[in-house]
Amino acid sequence: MSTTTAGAPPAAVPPAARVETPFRRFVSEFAASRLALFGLVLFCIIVLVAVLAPWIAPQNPYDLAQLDIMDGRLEPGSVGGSGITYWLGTDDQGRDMLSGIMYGLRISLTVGAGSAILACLVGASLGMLAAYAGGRTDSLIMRLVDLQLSFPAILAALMILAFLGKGILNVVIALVVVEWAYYARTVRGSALVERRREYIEAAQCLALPTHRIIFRHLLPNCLPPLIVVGTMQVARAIALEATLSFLGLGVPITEPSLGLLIANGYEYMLSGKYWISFYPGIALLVTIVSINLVGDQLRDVLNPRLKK
Amino acid sequence: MSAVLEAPRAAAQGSVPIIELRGVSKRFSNPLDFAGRLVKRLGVKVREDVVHAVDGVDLSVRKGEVVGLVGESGCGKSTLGRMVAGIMPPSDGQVVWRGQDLTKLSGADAKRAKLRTQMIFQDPYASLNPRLKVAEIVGEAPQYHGLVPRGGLEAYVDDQLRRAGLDPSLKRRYPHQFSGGQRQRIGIARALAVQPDFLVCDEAVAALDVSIQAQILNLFMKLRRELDLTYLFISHDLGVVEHLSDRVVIMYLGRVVEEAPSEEVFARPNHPYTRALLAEVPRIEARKRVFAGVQGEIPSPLNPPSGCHFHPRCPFAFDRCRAERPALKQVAPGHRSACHLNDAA
Amino acid sequence: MPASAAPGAPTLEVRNLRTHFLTRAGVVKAVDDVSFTVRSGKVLGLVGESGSGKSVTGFSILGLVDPPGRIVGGQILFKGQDLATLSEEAMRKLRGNRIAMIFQDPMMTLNPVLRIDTQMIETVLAHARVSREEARQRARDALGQVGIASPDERLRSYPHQFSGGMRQRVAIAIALLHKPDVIVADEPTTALDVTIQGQILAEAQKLCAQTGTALVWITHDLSVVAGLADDIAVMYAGKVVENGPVEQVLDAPLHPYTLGLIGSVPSRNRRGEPLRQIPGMTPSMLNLPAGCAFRARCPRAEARCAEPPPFAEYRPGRFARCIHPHEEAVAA
Amino acid sequence: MTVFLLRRLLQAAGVVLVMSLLVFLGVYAIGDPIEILISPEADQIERERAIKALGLDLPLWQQYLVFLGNALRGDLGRSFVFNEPALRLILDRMPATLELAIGATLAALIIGLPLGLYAGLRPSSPVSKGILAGSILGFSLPTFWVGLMLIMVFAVQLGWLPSTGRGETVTILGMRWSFLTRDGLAHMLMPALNLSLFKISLVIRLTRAGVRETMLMDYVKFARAKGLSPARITFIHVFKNILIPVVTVVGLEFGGTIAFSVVTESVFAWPGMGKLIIDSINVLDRPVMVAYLMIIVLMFITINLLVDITYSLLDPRVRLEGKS
Amino acid sequence: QTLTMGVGAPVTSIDPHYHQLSPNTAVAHMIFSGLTTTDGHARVIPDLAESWKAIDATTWEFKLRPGVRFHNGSEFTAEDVAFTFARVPNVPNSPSSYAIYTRPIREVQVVDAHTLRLKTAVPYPLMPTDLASVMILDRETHAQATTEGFNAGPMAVGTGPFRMISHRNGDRIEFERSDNYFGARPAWQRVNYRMITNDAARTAALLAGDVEIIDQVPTSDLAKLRNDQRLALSEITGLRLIYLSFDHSRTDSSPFVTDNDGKPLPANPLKDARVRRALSMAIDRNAIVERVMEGAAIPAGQFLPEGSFSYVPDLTPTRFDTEGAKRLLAEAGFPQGFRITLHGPNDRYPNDSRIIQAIGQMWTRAGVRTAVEAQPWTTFVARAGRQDLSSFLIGWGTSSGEGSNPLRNLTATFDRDKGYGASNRGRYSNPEMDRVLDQAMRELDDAKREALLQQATRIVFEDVGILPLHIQKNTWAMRKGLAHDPRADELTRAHDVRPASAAK
Ligand SMILES: Nc1ncnc2c1ncn2[C@@H]1O[C@H](COP(=O)(O)OP(=O)(O)OP(=O)(O)O)[C@@H](O)[C@H]1O
Ligand SMILES: Nc1ncnc2c1ncn2[C@@H]1O[C@H](COP(=O)(O)OP(=O)(O)OP(=O)(O)O)[C@@H](O)[C@H]1O
Ligand SMILES: [Mg+2]
Ligand SMILES: [Mg+2]
Repeated sequence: MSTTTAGAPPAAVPPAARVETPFRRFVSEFAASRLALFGLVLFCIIVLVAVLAPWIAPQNPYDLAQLDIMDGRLEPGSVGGSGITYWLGTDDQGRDMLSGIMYGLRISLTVGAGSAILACLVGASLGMLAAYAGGRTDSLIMRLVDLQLSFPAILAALMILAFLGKGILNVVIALVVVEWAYYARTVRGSALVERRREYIEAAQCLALPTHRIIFRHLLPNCLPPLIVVGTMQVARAIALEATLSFLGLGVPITEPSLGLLIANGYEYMLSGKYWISFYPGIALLVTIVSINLVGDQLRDVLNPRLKK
Repeated sequence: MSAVLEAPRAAAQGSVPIIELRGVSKRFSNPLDFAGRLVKRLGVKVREDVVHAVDGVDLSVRKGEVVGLVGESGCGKSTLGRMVAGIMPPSDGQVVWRGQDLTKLSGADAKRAKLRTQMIFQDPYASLNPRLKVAEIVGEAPQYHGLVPRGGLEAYVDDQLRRAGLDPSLKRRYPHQFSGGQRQRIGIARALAVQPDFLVCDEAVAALDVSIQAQILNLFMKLRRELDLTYLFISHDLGVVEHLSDRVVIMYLGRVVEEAPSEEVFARPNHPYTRALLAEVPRIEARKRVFAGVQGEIPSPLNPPSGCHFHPRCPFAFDRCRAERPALKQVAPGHRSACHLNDAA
Repeated sequence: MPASAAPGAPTLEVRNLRTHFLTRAGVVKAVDDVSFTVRSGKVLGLVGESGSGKSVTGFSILGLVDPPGRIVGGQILFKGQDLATLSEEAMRKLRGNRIAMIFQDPMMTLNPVLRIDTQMIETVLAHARVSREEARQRARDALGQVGIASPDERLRSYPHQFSGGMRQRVAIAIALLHKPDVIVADEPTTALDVTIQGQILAEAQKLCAQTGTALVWITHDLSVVAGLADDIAVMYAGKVVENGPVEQVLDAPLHPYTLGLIGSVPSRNRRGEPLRQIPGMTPSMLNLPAGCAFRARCPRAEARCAEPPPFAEYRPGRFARCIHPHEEAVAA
Repeated sequence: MTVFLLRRLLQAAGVVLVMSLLVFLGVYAIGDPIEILISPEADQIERERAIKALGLDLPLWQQYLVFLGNALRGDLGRSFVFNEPALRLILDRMPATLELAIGATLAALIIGLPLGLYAGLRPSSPVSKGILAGSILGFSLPTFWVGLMLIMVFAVQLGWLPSTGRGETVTILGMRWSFLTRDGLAHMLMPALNLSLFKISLVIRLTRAGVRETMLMDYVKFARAKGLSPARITFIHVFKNILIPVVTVVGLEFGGTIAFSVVTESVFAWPGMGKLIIDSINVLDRPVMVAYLMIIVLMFITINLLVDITYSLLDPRVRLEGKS
Repeated sequence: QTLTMGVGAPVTSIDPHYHQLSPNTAVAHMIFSGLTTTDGHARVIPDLAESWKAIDATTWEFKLRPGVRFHNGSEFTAEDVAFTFARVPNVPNSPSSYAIYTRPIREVQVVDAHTLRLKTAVPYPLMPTDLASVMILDRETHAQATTEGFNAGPMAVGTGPFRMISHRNGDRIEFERSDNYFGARPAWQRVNYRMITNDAARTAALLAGDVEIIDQVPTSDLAKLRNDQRLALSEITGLRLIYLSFDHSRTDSSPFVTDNDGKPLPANPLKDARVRRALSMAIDRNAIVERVMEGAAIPAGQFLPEGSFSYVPDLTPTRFDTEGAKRLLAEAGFPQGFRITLHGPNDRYPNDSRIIQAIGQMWTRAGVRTAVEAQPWTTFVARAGRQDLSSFLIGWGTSSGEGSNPLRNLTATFDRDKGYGASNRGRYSNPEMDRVLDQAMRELDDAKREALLQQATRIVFEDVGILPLHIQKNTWAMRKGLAHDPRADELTRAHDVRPASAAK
């Protein structure tokens, strides 16, 4: 036994074929659900369609000069005055629904992602600040969060939009205002937990400066719940924007989002011109479902509690 | 073999304390908010919750010494360790590092003092940042503090890993790919990388299996010899402490109740709590013994008993114990104990 | 008193138990050929390192292995009846009644939202046709039995109002409600402080002696086993590698792993001297090498060790799974 | 408990004050009610008279102080449009919204809990996967669109249910409720279902997640080790634990439901508070808007308080004195 | 015997003098009566007054109908009229009071129980027209009446064909036939008057059979409802003109008009009548009427439809001519056109936001690159009223059915003291027109007055002071078996509905 007293030999390497990064592990766990993978693929296609809309859409539905009301409310598959075929029909302005949906996706996704990113930035910073500063700062921020969370999003957004007026930017602002609190609460929650972890103490012990501890050690470990909240909030923001547009406060009518397309077509529902709101509705549904599918799986994969 | 051991201890006798705690206390409180104060003003009984995690502790550790800190859960061992390591300021008292008050040191000096004291943590899972590679975990601080020349970091990290008994080829991996023992070695390499001379080991082996525990304990001893390190070794495992320490400090509910050289404590425990503790420790040598158990529960630090904290569980308690806090008094050379029985005798 | 001298048939006999987990990554042979016997009033200490399969063995006895785990072989003979073949309903009737279990973490074993009395009375009513009042009376008695003062008041409390030690005692009281023949205790003192551990061990000892319950005490702490158990079974990588009376195994183990384990206990070493350590790490349960799983860390290892060693009785009452067993006294 | 209540009271007062200011400013900024309210035939003199009559000629801060002073006396102003106390108008409409929201919440619990329980207990069965997929759908469908589809199918195509409006009512405690009459219930069915769609999904997911997490807990295993029947484990040990998050979230969501009924009420022409507020926004009936928002805020504070108290009743670990 | 109606606009008050709003007026017509009233084509006809005449330039005499009783049995006399006129200006908090109709009256002389003389300061030819809006209350019953009293029911006592039984604010009002009514007996014993503001919901309610008649049929549903065998429609050309208003207030650059590079223009092109005419020519009104309004409107060239008092027969809608518009623009100095933002509400008039988009398309084709911005009425109308906009769509309903009303309100020069131009949001001003209008307003002779009003109208529209688009048609849909007399003034009243078999 005396051989071992010379100090432990270098510990054996655990058998692992390739270096497993947290990212790779995450990818493989995510891919475990076929439904989620399907959602992801679907979402990617949707994003692609939205991004490429100006190149692949048959018409620019936002250019009034390209529309002709004489082509209004044509059935799917009709051929319009200028000879183009409206595969999904047209709305009351003679707007090609297919193009309208592609561009509408652009708006909806921009609004959803834009508001989610901005809200995340604002919320995460405030949440981090609350968790790290503690005391009065913390309680002030958290009271603000409570206030925001207890106030119904839809009402708050209605008020803000009534105040700011229409426009994509204003919708984004309104959504940021109603959503930041979710991020703040999430980040604060996980930061408070992570903060007490020993690796943070170790970093303090190594005399690393506070900002480095926050941004290099604390923040990355608070990200998973944030990502989950983020995806869910993108879906929520898209739905909320649609509802706001439906209630008449949202994006401008000449640049309709999916929600506004639905709202426009809503009036034609009873008269049998279903396509004006049905197809955008389906597009909206598929988008939100795909995001939620992805978010759902993220929640499972990133939730440490379900892991043993 | 024992010669290896005696040398540093001899050196330890005369030298100045590397760290000294003077009447150090730590209180955690949750101050009443406005509503609370208002209600209190109205005469309703509300109490501010104050935890006296550490209550007036004096302790000095000399260079090259291994001091074992023993006590039951929640008695304030970790808190004390954190204050020694400089990551938590004391509420009262002074932490003196090589003759300088840590709290009064200025930026650069404070940083240097902080770096010279490092901590090894209990939980090998929580003490490593899961999002950094091993090389980053070990190399971050030396690089940040400029302890290694530019370009020399790779080799430096390799050295640290090798010294902690890890294969440097593993440094591109993430913590979750290691076993508990290996992680503990990473933690040790991280601490050693900033060239400390004092290590606070907070339950550093408690989470490990016996066979792995032996490996890590051996590593500690090896490093002590090689790097002339001083240790504050916190543990609730008396066996480990007995094996490793030169001096043992026993805490109960935030206070030091006994302090003596290792052999002395195990041979002639003075404080009733120490005696109970020693009696309860299962020993592999003691076969089919009859357990008895110290009576009573460990009191809450929120609401500690008056006088001597141990009196509700002490079979020898008398009136004075309930009223007066016993002071830590010398009962033999180098052996101090806080018990009124010593006065009575 | 040697175990073989105990009168009567063993209360519980585990024979070649195999419990495997069919995970996506592969088959985890968490328990792979485990055998031991416990007699009435005796304590068997089941020791081993983390992940060696101790808990799974315990759960297998109670039929509580969750999918993807499954008992794939062997027998669990409880008073001659094979539990492994019993229906779920029949098993449920035994659980908490004839066979009880105590868990490691007292903070987690009691349902936080139910009062102690609810949790105790439901256990009584699950197996006995008695009135609620009588059930409460039994619960009260059980609490008194484990040394809890003012049981009436305590019955109306919620678990969070108890300290860890108290909760563990409540758990023991629940296990005792039907005076079971076997109690499987899965590291019940690991999470507790030394002085409180002493209290629990004292309780356990007393009860075993009084009621004649056979006790399977799972732990990784050899010192606890030394003080408490009559027999000891040492597990390594899902297998029992050594089995026998406590004194003999601890004084002169047959298996090199047992030897290494005892050697690495600090108090078995000279103060200040390096500890004897077992080199290397515990192997992953996912891809265990064929043959002796310990051979990579074994000082006695040789080519023959690549063959699976038999679990054989090398001395009377002492079994080991090693092809070159020899008693090696542990230096003090 | 006293501290807790007092703290809540203080917080509530603060919140109400801040909200009143925000709401007042916000509502003020939206537009000029005179333009909307006044008859187009009115000439300039008549306009000036109306501005004065409605107190809109005062500077904003004075208007706010007047409002605050009246509010302290329980008077939230008179509706410009109806010339009735705004508070009375809203309270008059409240039962309609309340019964809708309660109906939706009950529906969510009655439908969501069993489904979630099943999905949580058998996570890998195809039915559970179907339930989960369905819940995603419930999350994703825009309320207004579903509402219209419901009307199309059940009222117009099938003619089973009345399309819109509130049916017969019965007066209890001076308030009109429709859930006690057959006709009233028939009218309520679709809007309540529409409103509950999102909540059903929410309850399913909460329950499922809760069950899955709880089933992994040691105490469930311990309960099994005690030999309890699966039914008792599920319905006592697991259920009581998942009830805590479910009650909390559903309770907190209740406020959201009341707010979200704005959409449902306008689709189903349900004469509740939500429709009142939308109509009031359309005519800039400031007193009603402000009063509505104040009432909503108060309602939220109350709901939060009730949720906290319920929470502490359900979860013995929570003491209300506990620090926030 | 019971009629269930679904109306699109909420009734806000039962008090007939509180808030002037057409749904309120409709309900007031069912409960109360005025001295005069209007028929379906907005012509003034007798109601509580049997006849009236101007006995001198500043005195009107009204002969009241005898034997009329209020719902509660109390008798109707001239005192009640005097009482009513006294109450009208004094309704507390009224945001939009009826005082504008009684203000010209200097003095009320009760000659006898059924004769009344009204003195005015200046000749006031519109007196009988204006009084159609003032509902007469009972002096005994209503002495202490408050708006809440009306809403709650006890005060809702009038001389009209129906008594109010219950009122659920924002939801429904229930009526019962009054046996005291002096006019033709309504066909319905009970009326359930439900407010369903959402268009689709209202149509759905009719389709589902929950209501028997609805008003404000959404244009999108017209085609379907017309083809539905179970349903019948009634329709009439209304009195609401939808028009575009231009910024006349600025001579320098107007906020939403820029050159093609987006830079402000030095002068406001909208001040140039040629530009305005060009913009008018660029609009295909028939396309809007057919495609956007789905036939529920007629193209307009002036305020009122044919057959109205002061209609100008030869003032036809501007002919659609894109090329002509381009030529005119070039003539005005804009051969390349310019850029403009057209504003409009999105929740006020049928298809309002669709119309402005369609106009946007048309103007853009004529070389004026047009952006379109639709806003909720609340925000929009405030901006329009502040002269924040350059061009916007808005509407005007001439409930009185004669031309002086829009001329005074929309196109007369803004003048606080005269009370003219109150709704002239573009601040159009034409002294010539003002002069003719003043003359007309003092002319008691109907024929002469009509000629003057026609002259003023011609001036406005030849100058394109405002740009008329179309006049809406009012439509009602009902189950087969009902007949409805449609009203040009958009009011939906139960006594206009009867079983189809019953003779009028
Ligand atoms: N940040 C904190 N806030 C409030 N109380 C604290 C905090 N840290 C520690 N305490 C309290 O101080 C007391 C001492 O804690 P400490 O962690 O030092 O004990 P310990 O002896 O290390 O226990 P263990 O053996 O369980 O690690 C405990 O009662 C603990 O609850
Ligand atoms: N649900 C499961 N799925 C897959 N593998 C499992 C599962 N449960 C246990 N195992 C594996 O079975 C082996 C034995 O586990 P077990 O819990 O019995 O160990 P133990 O000896 O009780 O360890 P400890 O001392 O840590 O409690 C481990 O390797 C573990 O990874
Ligand atoms: Mg500790
Ligand atoms: Mg275990």
